[in-house]
Amino acid sequence: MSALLQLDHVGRSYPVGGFFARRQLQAVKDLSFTLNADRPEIFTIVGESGSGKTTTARMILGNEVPTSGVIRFLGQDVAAIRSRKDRLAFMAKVQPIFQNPFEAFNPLTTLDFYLYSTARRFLGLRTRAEIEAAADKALQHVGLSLVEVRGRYSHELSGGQLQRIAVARALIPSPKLIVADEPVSMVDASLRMSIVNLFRTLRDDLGVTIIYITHDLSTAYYISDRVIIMHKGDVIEAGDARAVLGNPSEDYSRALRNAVLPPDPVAARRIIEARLERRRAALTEAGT
Amino acid sequence: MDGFAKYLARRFLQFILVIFLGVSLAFLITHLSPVDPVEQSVSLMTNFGATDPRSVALLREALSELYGLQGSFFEQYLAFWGRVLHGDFGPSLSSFPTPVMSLIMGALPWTVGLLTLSVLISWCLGNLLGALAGYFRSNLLLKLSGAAVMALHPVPAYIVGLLLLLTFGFVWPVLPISGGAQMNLQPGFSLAFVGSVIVHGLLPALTLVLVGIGSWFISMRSLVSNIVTDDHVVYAELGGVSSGTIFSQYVARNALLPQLTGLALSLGNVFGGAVITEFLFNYPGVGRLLIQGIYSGDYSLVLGVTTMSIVAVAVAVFVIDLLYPLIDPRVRLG
Amino acid sequence: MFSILRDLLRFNVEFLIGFLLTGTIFLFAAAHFFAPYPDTAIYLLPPDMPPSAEFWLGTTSRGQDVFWQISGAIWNTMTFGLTVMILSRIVALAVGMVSGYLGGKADEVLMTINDTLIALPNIPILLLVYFVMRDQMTWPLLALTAALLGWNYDARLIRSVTLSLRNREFTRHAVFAGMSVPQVLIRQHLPYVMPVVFFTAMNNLIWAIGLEVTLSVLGFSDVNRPTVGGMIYWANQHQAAVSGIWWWLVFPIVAVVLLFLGLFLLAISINEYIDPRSRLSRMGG
Amino acid sequence: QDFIAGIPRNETLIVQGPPAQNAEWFNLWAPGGGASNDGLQQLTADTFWFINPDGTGDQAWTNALAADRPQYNADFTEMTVKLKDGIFWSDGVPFTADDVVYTVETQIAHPGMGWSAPFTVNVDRVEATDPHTVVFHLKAPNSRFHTLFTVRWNAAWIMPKHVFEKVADPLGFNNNPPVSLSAYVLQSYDKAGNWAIWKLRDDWQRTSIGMGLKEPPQVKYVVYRNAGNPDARVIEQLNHNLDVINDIAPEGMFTIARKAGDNMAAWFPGFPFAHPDPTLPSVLFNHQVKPFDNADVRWALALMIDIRSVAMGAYRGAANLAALSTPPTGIAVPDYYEPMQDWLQGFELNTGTRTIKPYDPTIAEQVAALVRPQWGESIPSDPAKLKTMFGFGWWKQDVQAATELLQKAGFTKQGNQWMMPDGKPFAIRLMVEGDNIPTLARAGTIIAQQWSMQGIKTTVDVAGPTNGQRLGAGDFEAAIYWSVETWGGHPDLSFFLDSYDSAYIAAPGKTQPPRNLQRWKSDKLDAIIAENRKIAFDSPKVIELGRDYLKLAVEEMPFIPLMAYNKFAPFDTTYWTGYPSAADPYAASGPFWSNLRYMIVALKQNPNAPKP
Amino acid sequence: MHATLKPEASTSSADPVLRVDNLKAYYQMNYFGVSREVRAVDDITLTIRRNEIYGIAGESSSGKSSLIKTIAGAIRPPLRVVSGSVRFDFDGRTLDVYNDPEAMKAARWRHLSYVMQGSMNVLNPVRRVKHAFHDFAFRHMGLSPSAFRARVEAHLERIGLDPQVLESYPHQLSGGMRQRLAIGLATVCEPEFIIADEPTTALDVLVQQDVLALIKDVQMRLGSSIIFVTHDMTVHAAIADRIGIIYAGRLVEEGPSQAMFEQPQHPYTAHLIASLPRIGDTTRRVSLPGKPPNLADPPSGCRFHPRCPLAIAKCETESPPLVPRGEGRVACWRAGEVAAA
Ligand SMILES: Nc1ncnc2c1ncn2[C@@H]1O[C@H](COP(=O)(O)OP(=O)(O)OP(=O)(O)O)[C@@H](O)[C@H]1O
Ligand SMILES: Nc1ncnc2c1ncn2[C@@H]1O[C@H](COP(=O)(O)OP(=O)(O)OP(=O)(O)O)[C@@H](O)[C@H]1O
Ligand SMILES: [Mg+2]
Ligand SMILES: [Mg+2]
Ligand code: NI
Repeated sequence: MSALLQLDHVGRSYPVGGFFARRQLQAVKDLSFTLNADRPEIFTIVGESGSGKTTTARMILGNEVPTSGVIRFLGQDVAAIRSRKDRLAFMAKVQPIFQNPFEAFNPLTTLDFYLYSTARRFLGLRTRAEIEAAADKALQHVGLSLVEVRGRYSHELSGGQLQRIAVARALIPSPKLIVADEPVSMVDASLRMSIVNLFRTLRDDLGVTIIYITHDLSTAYYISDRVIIMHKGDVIEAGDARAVLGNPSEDYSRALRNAVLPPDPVAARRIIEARLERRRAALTEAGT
Repeated sequence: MDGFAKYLARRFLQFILVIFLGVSLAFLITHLSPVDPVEQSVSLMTNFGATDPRSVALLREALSELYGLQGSFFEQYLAFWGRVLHGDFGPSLSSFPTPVMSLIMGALPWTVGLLTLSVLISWCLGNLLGALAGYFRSNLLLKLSGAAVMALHPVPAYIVGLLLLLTFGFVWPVLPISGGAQMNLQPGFSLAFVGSVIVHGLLPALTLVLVGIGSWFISMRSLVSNIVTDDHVVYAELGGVSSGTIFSQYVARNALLPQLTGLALSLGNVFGGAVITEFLFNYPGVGRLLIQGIYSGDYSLVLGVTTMSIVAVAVAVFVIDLLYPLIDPRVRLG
Repeated sequence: MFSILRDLLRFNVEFLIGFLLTGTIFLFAAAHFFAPYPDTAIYLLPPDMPPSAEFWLGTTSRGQDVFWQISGAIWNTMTFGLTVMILSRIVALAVGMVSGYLGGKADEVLMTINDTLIALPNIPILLLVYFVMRDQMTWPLLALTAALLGWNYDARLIRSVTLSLRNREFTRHAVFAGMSVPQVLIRQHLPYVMPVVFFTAMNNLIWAIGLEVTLSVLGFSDVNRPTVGGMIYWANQHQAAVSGIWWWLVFPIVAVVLLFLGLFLLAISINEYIDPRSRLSRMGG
Repeated sequence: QDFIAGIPRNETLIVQGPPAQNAEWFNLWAPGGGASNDGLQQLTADTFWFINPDGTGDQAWTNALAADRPQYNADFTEMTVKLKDGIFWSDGVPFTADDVVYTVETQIAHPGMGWSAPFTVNVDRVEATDPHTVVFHLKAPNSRFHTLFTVRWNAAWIMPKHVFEKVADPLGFNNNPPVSLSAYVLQSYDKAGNWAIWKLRDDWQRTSIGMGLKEPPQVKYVVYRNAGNPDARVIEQLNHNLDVINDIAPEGMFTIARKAGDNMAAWFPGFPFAHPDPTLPSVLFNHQVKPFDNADVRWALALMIDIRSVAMGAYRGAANLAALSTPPTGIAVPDYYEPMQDWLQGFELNTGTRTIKPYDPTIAEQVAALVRPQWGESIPSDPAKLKTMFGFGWWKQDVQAATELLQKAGFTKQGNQWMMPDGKPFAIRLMVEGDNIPTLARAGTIIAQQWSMQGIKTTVDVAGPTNGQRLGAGDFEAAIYWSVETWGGHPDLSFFLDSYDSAYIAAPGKTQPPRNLQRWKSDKLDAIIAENRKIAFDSPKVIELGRDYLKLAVEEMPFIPLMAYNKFAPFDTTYWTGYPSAADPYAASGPFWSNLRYMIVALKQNPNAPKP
Repeated sequence: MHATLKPEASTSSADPVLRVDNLKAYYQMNYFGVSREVRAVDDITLTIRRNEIYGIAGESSSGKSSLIKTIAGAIRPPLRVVSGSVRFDFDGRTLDVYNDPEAMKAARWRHLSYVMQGSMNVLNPVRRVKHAFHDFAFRHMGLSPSAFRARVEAHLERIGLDPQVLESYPHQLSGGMRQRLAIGLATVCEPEFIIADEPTTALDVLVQQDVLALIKDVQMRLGSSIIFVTHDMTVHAAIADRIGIIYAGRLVEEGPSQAMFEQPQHPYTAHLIASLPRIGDTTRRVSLPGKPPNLADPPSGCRFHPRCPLAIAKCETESPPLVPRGEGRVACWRAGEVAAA
């Protein structure tokens, strides 16, 4: 069994604080996991805000260098990739999907430019026809076609379409790994499903491994194979997604799990009321 | 080493580097100057008199020894740094043997007084007007004053000064047009002297204010018109916060922060003097000293003034970089 | 290109006024190519004539027609100012964007150079350079020197804009789309930086013209080339201010002011046009 | 508020001074500039003799510290000076021959002091034979040695022995406050160099100038003030804050004349107002640069000039034109200009194809005709009077003759462009100073235009502060400047001529000692110089040799003399009257001229002055 | 004045506090000859009762924020009210938002407060938090500075914030804290009406839960009416009494939340509810086909018809009116057939 991606005791700290009081913030502490090259999967990272999810993603993408530990992609230390040529080779294999589809595309650049640029740079295509063919093929995977996209700007399309174009673009170099950092948090519920469903097809039909980062436990449960739950830089629970999310064992995971509102007024209301009760109780206690 | 100390050390190193590069560049340029201070002195001393060529040759020799101008360019460069580190720029060549430092120190209070004041006034006025004009966009009075400032902005300092000089010296002669204080007054903190300094400073200061106000105005107005669309301003308006408070605390205060950097730079530049204005009003400041130095090929003097100015600006940039996090709560050091 | 111009002219009063002002000044300046007298010629006309039907803007004490003098002077001053402006904008853009985008060592080196230039006092350095170069100091060379001194503060502004763009998602996306650094800078960041460039350009232009005047007033200029500063220089040599030859000084300044106002109006309206926010509104959604 | 704190205006003369760079420096004998032109040498220093540059004959000569004229031995190796008795330094110490000996010996011992070099070159030994007699033993015969102590503008001033002998390093001593040997003494000064105030000594009778006065001087205070740029100077005089202006542009002068009305005096009461200094602005050619080594080319360039436009453009017509190579002022008029008119009119120039008589004696009338529309009746019609105002004559513009001369020199004309014999276009860079001497810059632009119109592309090159150095180093082709200065009040031309000796000409690129800036080399000239050195200063032969030189200069045209250096120096008469003028040239009037002291002690309070 | 705490109000008071009638608010833009009109609020009529939480849902860009801004009187060009009215009923006096600017200004924060979308950024970045409270609330409370401070601190404590935060700068606080502060700021004057735009979006689940509890708590204690917007249906489920569904600038359905979740009347609502995943259920959810309508050029007839599985010919041409149905109202030609589909 060969490892596609291996995180080995990876940590990252930042100097933070104001002018005089500076300290180190441990954004990610000692994170280890391995993704198997032979078995594509959707690997989910969940956790509250500030738990180090984005930092992890950035390190995997090589945008950030771990302060401790190593990240190996197909055996190669990601932090050691420096030359432009190596970077390009790496990027051809590992592609990101960003959080906000409206932010991910420059509103003043036509969308097809991103597709063409990717095709030209990573596939080494030269002629216009080849490039367009590659772009169209990728768009077909996400249920779009080049005709719909050519010459258009980001504001002319819906968030879901944009996010799908982003995925299509990432697919052009036939990557092994896609890192999606909160790809659905900015889109509304119905768009959310179309993107999540797309990930599933990618895994099943194209054999792409996806690291899916989110704090939406419901979608995580809906599509992931494996999950890790992060809290303040630490992994507090990891394992099969259905098992972990369906029946969390740690306190924090349970709290997280219980905070998820069900789409049912009675149940949802109960959760909020319980929370309210606890608040009131805490308040009275503090008052006495 | 802890983060802040590291940052400070790096920043300080950069600060030293800036001074080193700037002063070296100034040294290079001044020493390329075609004016030879020895020749300048020779011609001053032999002008208008009967001159025997043999004695001119003798004089030239004697002077170049006196001025200490022998040695290669590089030796002079090293010697220069050696002196500068002791706060000494050597003797002035055109005012031999008075030390350059004492010439600068004589001129500095004038310039610093005049410029600091006028920079502050034009900064305050320009920013106030600019902020008002940016916030109350439809106010007619502000529109008019904005137009006046805009029309004044491109007028060169020399012309503004000349106009003031003609107006208050000639057409309606009420203000002194030349010098820093009344003649035969002994400097000191007497009422007469201070009063006289103020009266003599009025026209140069007014020139500098009028010239300086425009760029502050324009940049402030554009900063403000961006800030008024910020969420926190819109929200305050919705909250029924009084427009005075919104203007001062929400709009102007945010817009002023970037302007502070400009102010620091301008204040740093004070040490370079206001060449044209001082020249026009015969003001005994650093700018006039500089022009004299350039005209007489006194590169010790020119270099002295330039070095002071470089250091002052570098210090200003350094200090504002260090202070900014204190002034602007948002800034964190990366 | 043409349609942009048409749109601007039709729908933006500021642009229209600015266009008319600048256009008039430009035509007026260009007219000096067809002047009845060479612009360096002196004493061809009666000196010191006040503005009249024959000499619209009067004549100088050197027997030149102020009208034609200004025409040539504005042309030369404008070319000088615009050259400085454009050159320094290019440097400021290149340094500011590269520095802000690359960060790290490159940023430190560039910003050290930048700070050094900020610290260098302009006027003395220019005077000295003029001194060293003397009559080799042609105006393009002077413009180059001024441009090299005039980009630093603006580069910092541009850098801060680029700095904020660097971490935007679309930048990172562009990188993963395989775009090279120049592509990212030019295609992705330039539109956001342009408003700053336009804005600082006007201040830079004024600064350049002021520099030219300062140097001329102090006697550091090529007297054979009529410029606004040169006119002031010669007016000074003839004590025009106290001799009541006001038209020699006032009209060139009026021309400069009008030129500035025109260009300023153009700049702000073009700015509005190219500003990404308004561009997006126009593109609709 | 008083204009000057604590000093009554009606006892004060306010004079335009330069900005003093080294304002606290009062050591006249060491380099350092300082206040030397702010009254120090003009009012407090003294030496043996003065020559009034505007004077004629014996009146021009004044014995100051010396009781008599210099006495040389037969071969000019010894000069004896008798000193006046009863002169005191302002601190009460008597002035004696020891001061003189000390002055000479100290300077020789300290190279770098102002007159060290000439003393070293000339003086073998100096002795005080009694307290009022000094004998100079010279290293070689020198009939003009006394000129070192003779003031036209300045000269070797006598040092106060009792002050300097206490000082370790006379070169590093600032001499602040200075003791005075003349009638005024320092009262106060501005550290920033904008003003210095001098006060009449209580014991003014115990000075060389005071001894000769019958009444006490009325000017109690002299204020040297830097009154700013020319416009500010005009304004200050109109506001009665500046009595004596050194120099302004003609337009400024006219403005004052127009606005000040009766409160103004000048060298001429009306147009052309200006005072002609004994310096001679000319078009200098660098003889070491081709083709300016060719007299035909130089003559051709001279004949291309229309001097009337030059006079109009540079001076608004108020120029005192000069065809001879000596300034038409003071004694030069009776000694040279008047007697040489016939020769000038008869002078013939060979153009290569013919001979012409280029001299035009009617220039003064022509210029007068040009300015009459503006100045009307104030311009006299008497040709003699006009000649004192506008000069005796000049070369008539003669393009045809210039063409012939250039062709003679091997030049050819292609279209409207002259080509040099080597086939290159003939172009000239004409250097002018620019800011400090605006009138000459103006003359330069006109001459440049005239040459350009004749097919020689000429550009004006403003040298600014580098002017002196470039002239010295020969870094120019042609320039508007002067290489001739004279005593003005004495016919001897050695003042400049001695340095024209070809032995002194520097190699190209090397610095040429002052005066022979054009590097003119001529055997005939060398002969004249050698002859002049042999004869006494006051010998009548001086004039003959002077005329020989002037004729030679016309023939070879080493530089093109244009006019006297005309200075517009208006006086405000609100407080003071009795300024020198063309009608009464009793003293020099330029603020920086050390002769000014004779004007100051002669001024009278204006009875109509505003009461304090 | 409401200087004292109101007693726990009963939920039954049925008199309307807010009446929105035929409100139309468009973005009218004219840039260099390109003029466009975005019909973000198109003919909306609704009422909100005392002590009621009314949730507005709808997809992104459907005009939710625009509607709420228009209700709050917080519009600035290019958004303009084209027709219709917004009226509040405070202290028995009717306040017409667009006809009585003075009264409106006086009522702000005292009777009516507003939590903006993206409330993370509504605090002045260069001033400490306490100043915001002072600027917004001090003049309405009629308290001495120290009493005011005590009141604010007590208020903050009640909503679970350490009073220390008053001395902080906004950037020193986390997103959740700022969101809570914004709610604290909006409730400190105990207004009768609170308008909130996406108060929980971009918060993680735990914080979101907290904030929702807070809103509920405030409403229960003060008896205020709250109108809030979010596209997250589970949030509506948790706190809204009634829900209004906006599609393309129009109100397409309105009703009590319980009923709406159980039996949605409009196909769009039905889809929204059906697409919600829940933990423990991995059955495949379908997403809505097609793309959101362009409000500058909305589809004819029923605006949902291009994406509607039930669309018939009539839907393409005729716009369905909003008519009462069951406990609420709905605008759909095939309203009755939805549940069946
Ligand atoms: N460049 C940086 N400098 C300083 N601190 C940083 C930096 N990047 C991240 N952090 C800090 O590291 C911690 C982890 O941040 P990260 O963005 O990885 O969290 P996250 O799990 O992605 O949160 P969210 O759900 O809000 O996106 C946070 O406390 C954050 O403030
Ligand atoms: N300032 C504006 N100028 C022009 N159009 C605007 C402006 N603001 C919003 N719009 C347009 O109005 C429509 C409604 O926007 P609105 O912000 O009300 O939507 P929303 O439902 O609140 O969306 P979200 O869920 O993203 O907050 C959109 O089509 C949007 O593009
Ligand atoms: Mg994140
Ligand atoms: Mg919204
Ligand atoms: Ni009330």
